[in-house]
Amino acid sequence: MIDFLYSILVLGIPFSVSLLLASLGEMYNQRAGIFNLGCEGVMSMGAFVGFVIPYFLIRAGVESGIIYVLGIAGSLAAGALLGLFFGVVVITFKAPQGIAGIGLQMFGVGVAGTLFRHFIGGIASVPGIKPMPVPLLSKIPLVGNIFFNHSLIVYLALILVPVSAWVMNRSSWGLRVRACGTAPRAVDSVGISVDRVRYQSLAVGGALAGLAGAYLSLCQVKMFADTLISGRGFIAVALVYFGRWNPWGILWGALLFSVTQVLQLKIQTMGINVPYEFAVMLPYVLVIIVLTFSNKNFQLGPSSLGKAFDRENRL
Amino acid sequence: MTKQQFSLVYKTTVLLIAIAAAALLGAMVLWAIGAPVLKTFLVIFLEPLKSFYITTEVLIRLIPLVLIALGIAVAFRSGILNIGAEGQMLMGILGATIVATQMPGLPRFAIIPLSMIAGVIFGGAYGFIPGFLKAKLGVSELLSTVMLNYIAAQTYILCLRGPLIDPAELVTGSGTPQSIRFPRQAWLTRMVPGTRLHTGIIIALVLAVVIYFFLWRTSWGYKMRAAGAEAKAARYGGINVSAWLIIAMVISGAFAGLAGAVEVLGLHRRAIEGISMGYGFTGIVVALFGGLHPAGIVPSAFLFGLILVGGDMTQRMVGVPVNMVQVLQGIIILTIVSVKMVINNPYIMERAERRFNKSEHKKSEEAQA
Amino acid sequence: QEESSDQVKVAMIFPSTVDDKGWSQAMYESGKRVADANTDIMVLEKSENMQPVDAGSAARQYIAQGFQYLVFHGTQYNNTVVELAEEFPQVVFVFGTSAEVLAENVISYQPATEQPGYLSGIIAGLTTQTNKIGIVGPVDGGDAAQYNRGFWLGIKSVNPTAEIGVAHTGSYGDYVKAGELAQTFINDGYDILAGSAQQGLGALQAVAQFPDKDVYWMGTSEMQFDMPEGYKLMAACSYWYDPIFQQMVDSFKAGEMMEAGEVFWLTIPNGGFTFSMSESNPLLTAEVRDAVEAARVELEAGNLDIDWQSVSY
Amino acid sequence: MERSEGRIHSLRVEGITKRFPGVLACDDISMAIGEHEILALVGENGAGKTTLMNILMGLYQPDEGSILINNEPVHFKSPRDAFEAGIGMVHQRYMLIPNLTVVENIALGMKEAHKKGVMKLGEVRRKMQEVSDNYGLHVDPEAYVWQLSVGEQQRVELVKTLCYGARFLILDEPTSALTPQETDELLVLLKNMSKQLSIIFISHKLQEVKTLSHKVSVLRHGRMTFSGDTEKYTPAELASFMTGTKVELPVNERIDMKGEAVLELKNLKARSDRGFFALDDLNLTVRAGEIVGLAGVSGNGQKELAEVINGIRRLEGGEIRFFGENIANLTPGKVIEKGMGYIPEDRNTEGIVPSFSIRENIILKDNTTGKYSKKRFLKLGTIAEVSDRLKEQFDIRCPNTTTAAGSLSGGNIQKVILAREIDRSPRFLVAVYPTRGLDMGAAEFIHQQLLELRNKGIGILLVSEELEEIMNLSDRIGIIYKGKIMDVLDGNTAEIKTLGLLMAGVKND
Ligand SMILES: Nc1ncnc2c1ncn2[C@@H]1O[C@H](COP(=O)(O)OP(=O)(O)OP(=O)(O)O)[C@@H](O)[C@H]1O
Ligand SMILES: Nc1ncnc2c1ncn2[C@@H]1O[C@H](COP(=O)(O)OP(=O)(O)OP(=O)(O)O)[C@@H](O)[C@H]1O
Ligand SMILES: [Mg+2]
Ligand SMILES: [Mg+2]
Repeated sequence: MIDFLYSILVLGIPFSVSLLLASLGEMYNQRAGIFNLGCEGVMSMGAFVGFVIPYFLIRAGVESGIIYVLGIAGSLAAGALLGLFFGVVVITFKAPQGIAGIGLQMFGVGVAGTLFRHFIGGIASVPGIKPMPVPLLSKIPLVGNIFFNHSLIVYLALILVPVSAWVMNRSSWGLRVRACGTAPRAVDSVGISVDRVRYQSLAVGGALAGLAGAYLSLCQVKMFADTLISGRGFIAVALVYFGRWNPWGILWGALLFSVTQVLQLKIQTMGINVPYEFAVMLPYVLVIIVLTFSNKNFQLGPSSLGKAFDRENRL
Repeated sequence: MTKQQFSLVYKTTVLLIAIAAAALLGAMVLWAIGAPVLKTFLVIFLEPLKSFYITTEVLIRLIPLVLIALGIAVAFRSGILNIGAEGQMLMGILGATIVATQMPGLPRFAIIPLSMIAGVIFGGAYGFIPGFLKAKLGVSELLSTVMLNYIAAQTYILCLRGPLIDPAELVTGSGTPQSIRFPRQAWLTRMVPGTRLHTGIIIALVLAVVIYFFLWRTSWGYKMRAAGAEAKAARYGGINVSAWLIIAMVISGAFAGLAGAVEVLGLHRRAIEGISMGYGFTGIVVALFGGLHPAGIVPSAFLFGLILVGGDMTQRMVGVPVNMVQVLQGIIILTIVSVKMVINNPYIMERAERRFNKSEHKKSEEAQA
Repeated sequence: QEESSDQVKVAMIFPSTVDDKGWSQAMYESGKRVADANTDIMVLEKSENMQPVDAGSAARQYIAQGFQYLVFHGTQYNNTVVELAEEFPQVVFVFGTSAEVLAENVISYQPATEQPGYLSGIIAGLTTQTNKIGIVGPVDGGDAAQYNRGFWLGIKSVNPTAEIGVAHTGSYGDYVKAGELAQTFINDGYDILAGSAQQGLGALQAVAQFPDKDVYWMGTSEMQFDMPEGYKLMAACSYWYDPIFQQMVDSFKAGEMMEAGEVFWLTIPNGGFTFSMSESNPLLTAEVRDAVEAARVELEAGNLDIDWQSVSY
Repeated sequence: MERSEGRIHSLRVEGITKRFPGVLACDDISMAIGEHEILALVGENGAGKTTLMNILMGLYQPDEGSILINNEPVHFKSPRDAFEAGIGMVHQRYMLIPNLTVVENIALGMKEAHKKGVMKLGEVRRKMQEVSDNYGLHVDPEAYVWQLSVGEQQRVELVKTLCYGARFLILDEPTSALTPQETDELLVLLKNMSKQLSIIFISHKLQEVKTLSHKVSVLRHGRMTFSGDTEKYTPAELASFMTGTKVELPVNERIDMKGEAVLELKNLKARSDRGFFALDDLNLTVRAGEIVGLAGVSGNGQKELAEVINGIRRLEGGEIRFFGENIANLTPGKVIEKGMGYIPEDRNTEGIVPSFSIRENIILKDNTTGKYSKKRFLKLGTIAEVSDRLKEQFDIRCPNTTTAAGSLSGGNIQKVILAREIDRSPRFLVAVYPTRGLDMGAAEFIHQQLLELRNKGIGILLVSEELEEIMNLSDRIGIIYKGKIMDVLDGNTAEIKTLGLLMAGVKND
C-alpha cells in the first residue's frame, strides 16, 4: 500500500506543477477581477519562448546551465507581456473578458506555433532541466524522493503556494488586488488606480502561466510542439474555481488532478478489464465530484470578477 | 463640429486605428515569418466571397455556429457562461447517430426528426449536468463544463470504437473509430447542386427567430432573462431562479446537441472524429460578439464562418503555416471586441470630444494671439 | 473544365502538420522525394491540420486549380472522398487508411502496421530485463491499435511470460500525457516501451530522462533516430508511400492517369515499410537481430500470418 | 501636491461644469467655504450634489471651472491628490470592501500602513485609536465589513476619512440610512468636529440642515440656485428653494376602517444571514384598511420579517395567516399569487432588475398572468401602454419607459417599484423604508400613495426608521426590538419619547 501511494505521489507531484503554476497565475488575475480564459495561449507562448532560447543557444554552442535560466526568464517575460497585452484589451478598452480570453488563447497558441514552425521547422527537443536533489533531504527514504528530488521549478512552484497566500493576505499589494476584485470603486475612491493594480496582476499572472508552459517544455517533456499545451490552460482556469481563489485550495486541486491522472494510468497498466476511456475520464470526473461534495460556504470569491471598471460609468 | 459629425469622425477614426493596430500586430508575426501582410488579410476577408461555392462553404460553418451561439446566448442571458458546448455537441452527434444507424428502416420523414430529437435530448441532458450542479450544489459551471468536455470526448470515442463502430472497419479497415454511413434517407437535402449547403441552414435561421420570440416575447424568456440579469430581483419577483438556470442550461445543451445532429446528418453523414472542431468555443465568441441577440448572432456567425474559411485558405493562397490562421483569428477577435467596446462606450467618446474641443479651443486662441 | 495539364499536380490533405515526426510527415516526405526527383513535371501542394469539413472545401479549391490527384491522409475523410469521387470522376483520389475501394477513381491504401509492430515485439520480448513491457497507446483504434496488437503478438511469440502493460492516453497528439504515461511505466519497472502516433515522441522524451537506466523506446518513425534522444530508440519503422507517387509520374510519362479503383497495401515484404534497428544499442545482440531477421524472412515468404484482430486486452 | 500641514482656510470652486453623456450634471457652479464652517448642500435627487463632490475629490474631472484652496488653484488628478490636500469624503454609497476587515479597509488607502510592500496593520490600529480618542468614534478593527450594520459602516467610513488626515470633510447623505439615535449622535459629533475641521454636509432632511450647518447652498438641475446663512431661513423656506414649491408631508386622518385581520403573524422565528435568531417569537396583526408602522432601530429583524412574509427567507417556527390561510414558507411566487405586495429595502438589486427597461420591470410579477401575457406570449402593446400611463401617473422622471431602470435615480427607482406594486392592486402591502434617501418631493408623493391605498381598504405594514414618517402615517405603531414586538401603540396618542424608549428596548410598565 505504501509502495502504491509512493509510486503515485512521486509522479503526481511533478506532474501537477504546470497546472499549479498556471492556476496560481490565473488566481492572481481573478483576485484582481480579471477573468482570463486565455491562459492556454499564455502557457503556449511561455513554453515556446522558454524552449526556443536554450534551443538556439545550444546550436550556437553555449553549453552552460545559464541557457535555461535565460529560457525561464524569457518565458516569464513573454507571459507577462501577453498578460499586459490582454490588459490593454480588457482594462483599457474594457472589452468583455470571456470573449477576449478566447481571442488571447488563439493568439498565443497561434503565434507560438507559427514562430516555432517557421524558425525551428519541426518538432525538436532540448536536454532540458535536470532534477536537483536537495542535499540530505532527498536521502530520506520515500519522502526524499517524493518531495526533494525534482527540478528547481518544482520547488519554486511549491514554495509559491505559501508565498502567494502570504502575498494575498499580508502584503500591501495583495490587499489592493483583493480589493480590486471585490469593490473596484472603493479602491478608486481612496486614490489607488484600479487599472494599474489590474495590469500588475495580469503581468504576474501571465508570468506564472508562462513559467507553467516553460515547465512543460523544459522540465516535463523537454520538447516543443504546437499542440503541447493541449487544453491544460482551461483546466488551470477550472482549478481556480476548485480552489476557491485560495492558493492552498489550488494546490489541493492540482494535486488531486495529477495524482488521479497517475492513478488512472496505473489502473490501465494493471490490466483491469474496462474500456480505457473510463480510466482517462477519471481525473475529470473526480474533480467534479470532489467539488460537488466539498463545503462551499466560505465565499472568498472576487465578486467583481469579469467586470470592467469605468469610473464615470456607474451602470 | 456638431455632435453627430464628431461621433462619425470619432467612430471612423477608432475603426481605422483598430484596423491599423490589427494589421500591425498581424504584420509583426507575418513579417517575422516573411509573409505578405495585406494579401493575407485580403484572402481571409474577400477571397471566400469571390466564388459562389466557397461562399456556400461559409454558410456551412454558419449553421453550427448559429445553433451553438443561440444556445450560449440563452445560457448567458440566464447568468451562465456555458463553455461546455463542445461536449454537448459531441453528445448530440452521438444521439443522432444512434437513431440514424440503429433504425435504418424508418422512412425519411421519421428518421430525420427522430435523429434530431435524439441529438437535442442527448445535448440537453448533457447540459443538465452542469446546470444542476450549479443550481443545486453550487459547483461553478466553468469548472464542470471544462471537465465535462473532456469526459464527452472520451465517451464519444468509446462509443465509436465500441457499439457504434462500422463493422466494415473491423473487416477491411483498421478499426478506425467511426460509425457506418447513415442510410440515404437520413441525409439532409443538399439545397444547391454542386455545393454542400444543406437544409440545416433553414433550421438554424428559423430557430434564430424562434429564440428571439422565446427570449423577448414570452414570459418564459422573460423569467430566464430576469433570473440572469439580477437573481435577487427575480427571486423577489416570484421567479424560481435555480429552476430556470437548469432549464437554460438544458436549452443551451439542446442547441449544441442539435448543432451536432444537423452537422452529422447534413454534412458528414456518419459519425467521425473531428466534427466539433472547436465550434463550441467559436460559438461563445459568436454569441458574445452578436450581443447575445439572434439578430446579432446570425451576421456574427457569418463573419466567423468567413474567418474560418478564409483563414484556412491562407495556407494555400499565401503559403503561411497553418498555425497563422489561429493568430489572425485571435487578433481579429481581440481587435473587434476592443473596437466595439470603445465605439459603444459613450463615456470614452465624451472624453475624446472634450479633449478634442479643448485642443481646438487652444489652437484657435493661439491663432488669434 | 481544366485543359489537360502539362504537369502532374498533386494536392495532399493532412489531419496534422507535416513536421509531426510521424503520420503526416511520412506521407509528405514520400511525396516530396518523388516530386524533388521530378521537379520538371510534378507539382506538390499540401494543406495541414485539416478538419473533415475543411477538407471538402480545400479539395474543391484544388480541383478548381486543375489538380488531378488528391491525397486524403486520414480515415476521417472517408465521406468527403466518397462525395468528391462521385462528383469529380476525372480526378483520382488517394485515401487511407482503408482496405475498401470506395469508387472507381479512388485508390485506398492500407498499411499493415501490425508487421513492424510484430518485429518490434520480438525485440522487446528478447531484450527486456525486467520482463515488463509497456504499450503507450494513443487511442485503441485504427492504425495504432493495429501496431500495438502486432507488438503484443511479437512479444508473446518469443517471450510468453512477459508481462505486458497496456495503457492509452486518449489522444493522438498529447505529448505531455504520453510522457506521463511512459514515466508511470518506467517507475513501475517496465523497461521497454512502444507506441505509435505523434504522441510517441513525448514517451521517447520521457525515456530519455533515464540516461543511465536500461529503458528503451520503440516507435513508428525512423526520423526519431536523428534526434538527440535517438539513442534511446531501439527500433522504428517508416511508412514508404513513394510507389504511389512514382506511379503517378510514370503514368503521366505514359500519357495517362494512374490506375485507380484498387487497394495499395503497405507491408514489409512489398517495401511499404522500412524497419530498422538502432546500430549502437548494447541490448541488440546478434541473437536478437537474427530473430528479427528470421521473422522478416517468414513474413516475406508469406508464412507468417499476424492475426492482430485476435488480440484483446 | 506636498502634504500641506497648513490648514485649509478656504476652499472655493468656480464655474464648475460637468457633462455626462446626455446629462448636464453641474452647470457653472461656484461656491466657497471657510475654516471651521459647516456648509449644507441640499437639492432634489439628481440635482448634481454628488457629482460636484466627486469633482472636489478628484474622482471626476470637470469640463470647465477650477478649484481653489487658500486662493491657490489646485488640480486633483485622483482622490489621492485630494487626500494629500487634506480633503476627505464619506460617499453616498459606502466605499467599503465587504470581504475585508475594518483595518484592512482603512489600510488600503493609507500610506503609513505600508512599509516595503508589507502591511503594517499595527500602524493602522494605532491611528484608529488616535482618531477614536480624538473624536469619540469607536469601531471594531477586526470585524469584517459585511458583518457591520449600516450605521457601523458609516462610522468606519468616517474613521477612515479621518485616518487619512482629512481636515476638510465631505459627507454625502450621511444620515439617510441611520436610525434617529445614530443621526443625533452623528450630528453632535459633527458639531464638535467643526471646531477642528471644515465640513460639507449633504442631506435631504432639512431639520438636520437647520441643526447643524452655518451656511446652506441649494442645487437645482445642476445650477446653484441659492446660497445663504442657515439661521435666516426656516426649513419650509429652504424646501421651497429646493423644489420651487412648498412641500408638506401628508398625515393619516385615521378614519377607522374597522377591517378584518388580514395578516396575522404568530410566534415567528427566523434566522438572519449571520445565523442568529433575528425573529424570536414575534406576534403582530394587521387589519384591512390600516397602516401599521413598524418602528425600530434597523437590524432588529425588520428585514427578516419582510422577507419571511414574502417567502424569500425560511421561517423556522410559527405561522403567517394571510386572509386566514397559512402562507408560511410558500415560494415567493405563491405569496405573490395570494395578493401580497412588497416594496423591498434594497431597491437597486432586489426591487428592480437594473439592466431591464422600466417596462420590463413593471411586469416583473405579472409576466405570466393574463394582465401582461396571453398564452405565455407577452402583450407588448399593453405593457407599453400601461407603463406609459404609470410613468405619467407616478411622475417617473425618465426619457421614456424603455430606459434601463438601473440608470434612474433612487427616487425614481422607488417610484417604479411603487407603481408596479400599486398597479397590481395588491390585497396587502409590505413597505420597507419606502422613502430612504429620497428628497421631500418624492417622499410626499409616496406617502400620498400609501395613504390612498389605505383608504381603499388595503392593509399596510410600513417599516421605517423615521419617526416622523411613522407618526404621520400609522394607525397603529408596533415597536420591534431584537426580533420581538415590544409594544403596539395607537397612532393618535403615541409620543416620540415613548417610541424612542421602546426602540431602545426599555419597557415602562
Ligand atoms: N456617472 C454618471 N453618468 C451619467 N450621468 C450621471 C452620472 N453621474 C451623475 N449623472 C447625472 O448627473 C445628475 C446629477 O447626479 P448626482 O449624482 O450629482 O445627483 P445628486 O444631487 O447627488 O442626487 P441624489 O440626491 O440622488 O444623490 C443626475 O441627473 C444624473 O443623471
Ligand atoms: N450610469 C449612470 N448613468 C446615468 N445616470 C446615472 C448613472 N449612475 C447614476 N446616475 C444618476 O446619478 C444620480 C444619483 O445617483 P446616486 O448614486 O446618488 O443615487 P442614489 O443615492 O441611489 O439615489 P437617491 O439619492 O435618489 O436615493 C441619479 O439621478 C442617477 O440617475
Ligand atoms: Mg448624490
Ligand atoms: Mg441619493
